[in-house]
Amino acid sequence: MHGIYYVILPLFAVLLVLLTTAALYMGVFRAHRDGASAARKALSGVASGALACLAWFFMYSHQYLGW
Amino acid sequence: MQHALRLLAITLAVLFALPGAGWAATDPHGLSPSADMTFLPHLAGLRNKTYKNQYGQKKSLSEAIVLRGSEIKDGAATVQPGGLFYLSETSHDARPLMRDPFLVLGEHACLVDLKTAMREYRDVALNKGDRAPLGDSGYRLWFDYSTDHYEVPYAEFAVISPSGGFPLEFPIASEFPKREEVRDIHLEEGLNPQLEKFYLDNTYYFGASRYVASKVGFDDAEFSSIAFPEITEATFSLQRPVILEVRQEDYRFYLNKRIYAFRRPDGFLIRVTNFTGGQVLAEKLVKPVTAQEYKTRPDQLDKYHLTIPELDMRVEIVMDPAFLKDSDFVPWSTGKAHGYSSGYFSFVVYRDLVTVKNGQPWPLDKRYNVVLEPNLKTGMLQRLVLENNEPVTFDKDHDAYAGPVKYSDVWNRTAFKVVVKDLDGDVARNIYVRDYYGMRTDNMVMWPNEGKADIDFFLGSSPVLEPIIERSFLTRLADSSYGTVVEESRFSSYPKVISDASFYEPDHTAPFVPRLGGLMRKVSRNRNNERLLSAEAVVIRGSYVDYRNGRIVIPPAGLCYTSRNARNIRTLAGESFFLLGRRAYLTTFSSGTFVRKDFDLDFWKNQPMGDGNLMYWQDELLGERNKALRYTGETYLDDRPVASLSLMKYSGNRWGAHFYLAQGFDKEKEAGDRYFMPDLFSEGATYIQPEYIGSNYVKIREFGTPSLQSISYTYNKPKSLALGAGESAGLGTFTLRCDAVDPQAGTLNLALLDKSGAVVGSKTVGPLDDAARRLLPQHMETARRMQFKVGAVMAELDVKHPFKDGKANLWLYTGIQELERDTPFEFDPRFMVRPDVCGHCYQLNEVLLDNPEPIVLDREHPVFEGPKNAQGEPLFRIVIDSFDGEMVQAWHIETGEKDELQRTDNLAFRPRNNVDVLVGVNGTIEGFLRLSMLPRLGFMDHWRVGSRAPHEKLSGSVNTGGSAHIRR
Amino acid sequence: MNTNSMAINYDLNRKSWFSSLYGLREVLPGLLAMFFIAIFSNNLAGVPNPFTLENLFAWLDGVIGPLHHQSFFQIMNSNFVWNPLLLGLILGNVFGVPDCWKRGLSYIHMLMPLGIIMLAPHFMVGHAFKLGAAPILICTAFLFLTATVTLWVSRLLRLDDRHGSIIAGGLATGDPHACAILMPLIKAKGGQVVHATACVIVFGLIAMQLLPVLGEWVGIPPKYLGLASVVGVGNGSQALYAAFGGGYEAGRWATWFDVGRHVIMPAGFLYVFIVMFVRKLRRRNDPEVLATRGVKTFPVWLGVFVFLWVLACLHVFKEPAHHAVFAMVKWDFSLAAAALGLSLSFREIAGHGFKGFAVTCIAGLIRIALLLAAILVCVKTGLLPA
Amino acid sequence: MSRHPHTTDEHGFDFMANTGREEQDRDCLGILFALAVMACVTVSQYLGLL
Repeated sequence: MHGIYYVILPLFAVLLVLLTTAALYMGVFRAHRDGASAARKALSGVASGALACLAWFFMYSHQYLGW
Repeated sequence: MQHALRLLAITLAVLFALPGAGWAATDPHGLSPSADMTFLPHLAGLRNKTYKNQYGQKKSLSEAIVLRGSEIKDGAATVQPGGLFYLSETSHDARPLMRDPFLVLGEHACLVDLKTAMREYRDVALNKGDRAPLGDSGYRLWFDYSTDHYEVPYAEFAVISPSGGFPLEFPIASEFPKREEVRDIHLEEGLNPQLEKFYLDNTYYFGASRYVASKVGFDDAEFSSIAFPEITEATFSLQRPVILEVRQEDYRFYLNKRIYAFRRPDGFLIRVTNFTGGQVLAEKLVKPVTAQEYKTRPDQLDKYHLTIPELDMRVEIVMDPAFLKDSDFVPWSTGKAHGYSSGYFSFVVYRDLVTVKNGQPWPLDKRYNVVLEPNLKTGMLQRLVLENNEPVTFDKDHDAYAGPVKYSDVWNRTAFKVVVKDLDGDVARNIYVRDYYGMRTDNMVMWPNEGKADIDFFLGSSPVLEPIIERSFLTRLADSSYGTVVEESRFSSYPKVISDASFYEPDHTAPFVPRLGGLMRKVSRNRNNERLLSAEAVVIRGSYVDYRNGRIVIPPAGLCYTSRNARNIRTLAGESFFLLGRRAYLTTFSSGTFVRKDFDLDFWKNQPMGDGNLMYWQDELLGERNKALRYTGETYLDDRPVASLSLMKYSGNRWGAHFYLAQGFDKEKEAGDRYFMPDLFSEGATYIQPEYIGSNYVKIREFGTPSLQSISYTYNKPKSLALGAGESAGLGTFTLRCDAVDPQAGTLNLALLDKSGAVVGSKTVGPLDDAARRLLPQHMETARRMQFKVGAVMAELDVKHPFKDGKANLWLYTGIQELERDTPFEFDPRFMVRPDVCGHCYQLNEVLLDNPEPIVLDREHPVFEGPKNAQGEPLFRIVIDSFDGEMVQAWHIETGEKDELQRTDNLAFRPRNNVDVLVGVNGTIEGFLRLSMLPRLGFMDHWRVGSRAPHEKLSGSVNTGGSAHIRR
Repeated sequence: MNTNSMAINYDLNRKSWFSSLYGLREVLPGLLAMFFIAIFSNNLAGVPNPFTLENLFAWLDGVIGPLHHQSFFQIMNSNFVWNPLLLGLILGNVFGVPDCWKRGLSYIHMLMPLGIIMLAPHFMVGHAFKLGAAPILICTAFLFLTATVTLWVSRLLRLDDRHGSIIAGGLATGDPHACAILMPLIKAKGGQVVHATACVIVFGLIAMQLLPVLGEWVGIPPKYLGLASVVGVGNGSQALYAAFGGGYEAGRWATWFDVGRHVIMPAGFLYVFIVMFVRKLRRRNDPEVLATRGVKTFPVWLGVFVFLWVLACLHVFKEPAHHAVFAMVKWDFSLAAAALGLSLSFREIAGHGFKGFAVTCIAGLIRIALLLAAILVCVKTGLLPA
Repeated sequence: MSRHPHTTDEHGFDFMANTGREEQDRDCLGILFALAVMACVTVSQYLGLL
């Protein structure tokens, strides 16, 4: 592992979390619809973000810690 | 051709196995599987991992399944009790109070408790080659080989555990000056004359073990005592412990219980109660655990824990290291944990406790017995073995045998299943093992059409394989049934570049070519009719692809020609070796003792790059290009540092075993020390008197080791001649005249006359009396007295049968040439001469020729010629056939000329980023192969089936593939 | 609205090239679908997800045990194209494809040329030189021969020429990837591509059993049985299966000769495309001629691919960059194959019938016969040194 | 062509249809991205970042 990987891998982790957040936000909470209330949108955003972080936390720690 | 080679390999393997043929039906403990057993490095259910303990110390864990001593007869295969076993091993050891990780049938467990004792066997006698059982313990004592100094015997032994593993072979003798006498040596710094005494003790101390020899002969030996540790009981916790911060004078909830801690002057009173605190379940005064090792002593251990078996809990109190730094509980690890940042105490509560007893059945499966093997140095657990306690038979109706039942979080199930199918008369054609994931190995019969005459195998990459196959690994690696094994190397933007390859070993993935026409390997006999195996080899080390400039570079000392005999090469016995394909006879040698005083030796922990990439500036050189001393490993025995030092030869091999040194132990039992290690090292003529042994460096008061300055040799076979007083004979262009012979005094007077009759030189050869015989043949001064050398000719007294009928028996040498250390080779000044010495005895050990300047190979210069002989013919040529600037795609080495050109297979059959290679077999090559045995054997299987090797090398504790990680 | 009016709509709203990316809101659902199918199919660089189809297959491989030392799903050609395609196919057929995904899924048309261009550094012709002249010649000759024979047989059996071309590409290069690569060039339908891939794989299964037997029967030495497997079976693990069927020696040499087949793969699909393109130009008004129908001029991106292939052969892309680019190719094809899998129904694939398979078998068998004959002649005449 | 259930959405947009100006734009973008990625990777390598 050299140079550029130290930049790419964290960026990639951010991308994975964002994509998962988006998928949960739209696919599970369905908060992207126009009809959804602002509160619902905000709560769903936080919840999906948290879930995405949790999921990838376990994936990454499985990978790097070898649980 | 392929079949012939295969047959040859099998025959060799069988021959190798012959001494053990009688063992098949006997107790298999401490014995190896058959020499042709199958080794497969990988099965998913066998884990190979590195975990850390609570102090951040890394432990490499590995598992294996082994079957040994099997027999096939009339369509049925039988395995004796102890023949089929599962083995889990940790690097170094696992001890209580450390949360040391351990694998138990695939589960990550912690060792929490041990009960230990000592075993002693008195008056053990055995013959050379024997593996004598020590009582019914399953241990064996192995007499490997014997040799001599001044014709007095010394020998190598090993104590073999039931699994077949042993930590090292130790040299021992009964008739030489003892270790302590080294203290009387006082030499000047620099080159000194040869030591007359040869130091080798009759007692070998190895931490908790002690072996005392009473008589060591050439063919038999007796030990008055063999003492080593034993583990009677071990307790594992199959879960991660629960960690709760201690609240003084208060409690913490642990599930449905409370754990109280009350401060007392000498620890904490721990009280475990029910949920409400109304009922006291257990109570004990417990001292906090820290890293001091004496706490694991049997008389101390009990003070550090509260164990309640009926509640399945064990409570310890630890002082937290700084934020559990370096533990498996946090992903980042930045330093070595030993410091504690604060006084926080935590309960460590272990649950899912399993206690197993040595020699007793495994709790989940009565068909298997538990064997607990200690580290013979520390007495702590190194291996857990589960072996069958009843004979196992495979036949038409029983083609599978289940392994022990494993503990599991999901369901306790069989850990593996050995399947033997297609038993056909005296061979099996299909053997495989299925693990608890349901995944199976490839067929372990490599040539199913021919079948296999036993069902022995070793499955898994455990370092214990190395001692187990000690006697057959060379045959295995030299097996050419699959062609020349070439491991692909990965391209690297940052290739390992070194400016000088002295003291380096070749890349661990360097291809090994056991045979190449033109490189000699032959047996000869000396005057005493002893068998001598002489062999030549070629080694390339430290080479790399300089991809920025599109070239291949072999650094100085990178291209080595080496010639060696199976033991050191002695004068006065007409011993010969090969030099560039021709037999050369050793005539004289000049060597001395190189001494260094008052120097510091850094531990290799301090690696400047921080990436495990060792820099060799921590080597301490002992004489110019003679030997290098390294501090390669450090352990503690009851918190006293034990240094393991390595003496490296110029070729990159280690001389002998590690030297273990520690200070301050008392060998008297009354002192209460569990361990003893000597604070002096002596083996033959190499000795160390340390001033201070620390965990970080060793300060050495005096170190001495032999150094060889030059040798002389001749290609002409010496002639024998009996010469009486007044007689003369031709010697080259001269005339040799004998003036007087005195058999009583053991002397004779010789004179050398040239053509004109003028005396060119004269000498009184001898005296060959008892005093001289006590120092022959190794002592240089004494040996020289038996020789009369003038220029290129020499006459030598036959020291075995010096006089007969008033005549002296002489050996005449002509055409003598000199090889002086660090001078250009006579016939090819592109190469330098580096004769290497035996560290025991000052004799010639190895002749090396290497390049003082880097060798560059590229598109314009794809060929390099090796060292040339007197006729100007190179011994071999390095030929790069295809190189794309980054990876070598095809290259080979060839010998001979047009009509009889011999060439190796393509040594980059899979692309490689270096041209390191091992060609031929001699001691040097064997040493290199031994260092990379496990990854090499592991890769052979990938090669066999055409698969790619895994990206990450297995983390066996001995060899991990990259040579930088290996302790040498 | 039909597709034509959609195209007009696009032209009306178009501002620049980037208009084909649409808006983020429109494409995000489809992109997410492709992304998740991709990361649950393959172990992709930078994604630590252990729950992938690839890993599931690896476990099943362990349970089944090696067949001639090769794992079952490798023989079945499970790879970074096939896995997401399979997963997409299953998802699309079981749950259907929501309309909101479809804008995003259309990125497949951008990803295909992108991936193909990035494949270029993978084919370093120079790496084959180590094999020597005769094996290179055999690999090259049989590449073009197989493609020609397949096209000819498919015309004989009146197979849809798009389908025939895809089979020709896959069979000639010995790699089902080539089927997917040819898809945008030939303008083949997804069903045809998947069907052709299946044909090539299934024929590979037959050939890998047949070849060692035939090889031994005609007396080809093990070393060249390796060459015969690589050229006659192709398909990575299937070739190794065939070679190891003949013994370790043959198996080892198969890994050696494989580079010869590998580096000239682009020539295979370029050849098929050019033949079909020229044929279309000659017979502009023939309704039978469907292959490359939508391709008006020689595609620019193919030109870029050829240009980069030349650069690769001149060794511009050095070793670590080549690895990194290939990691990106895996990403790219995983995404594209996910979209392709979603676009197909099982009926569509099966609809292409048995004729395609017959074409594959006939062409493949002709190739094996000619190949064994050629190798035998070369060995006898000493062109291939023993 | 009739509406294909897997590939055509309610507005008649068929994601597997690829013709005309749209196709050219997609091809261009593909080329652009491919070249960008490869240039980036290759430059990283030459700068010693990889």
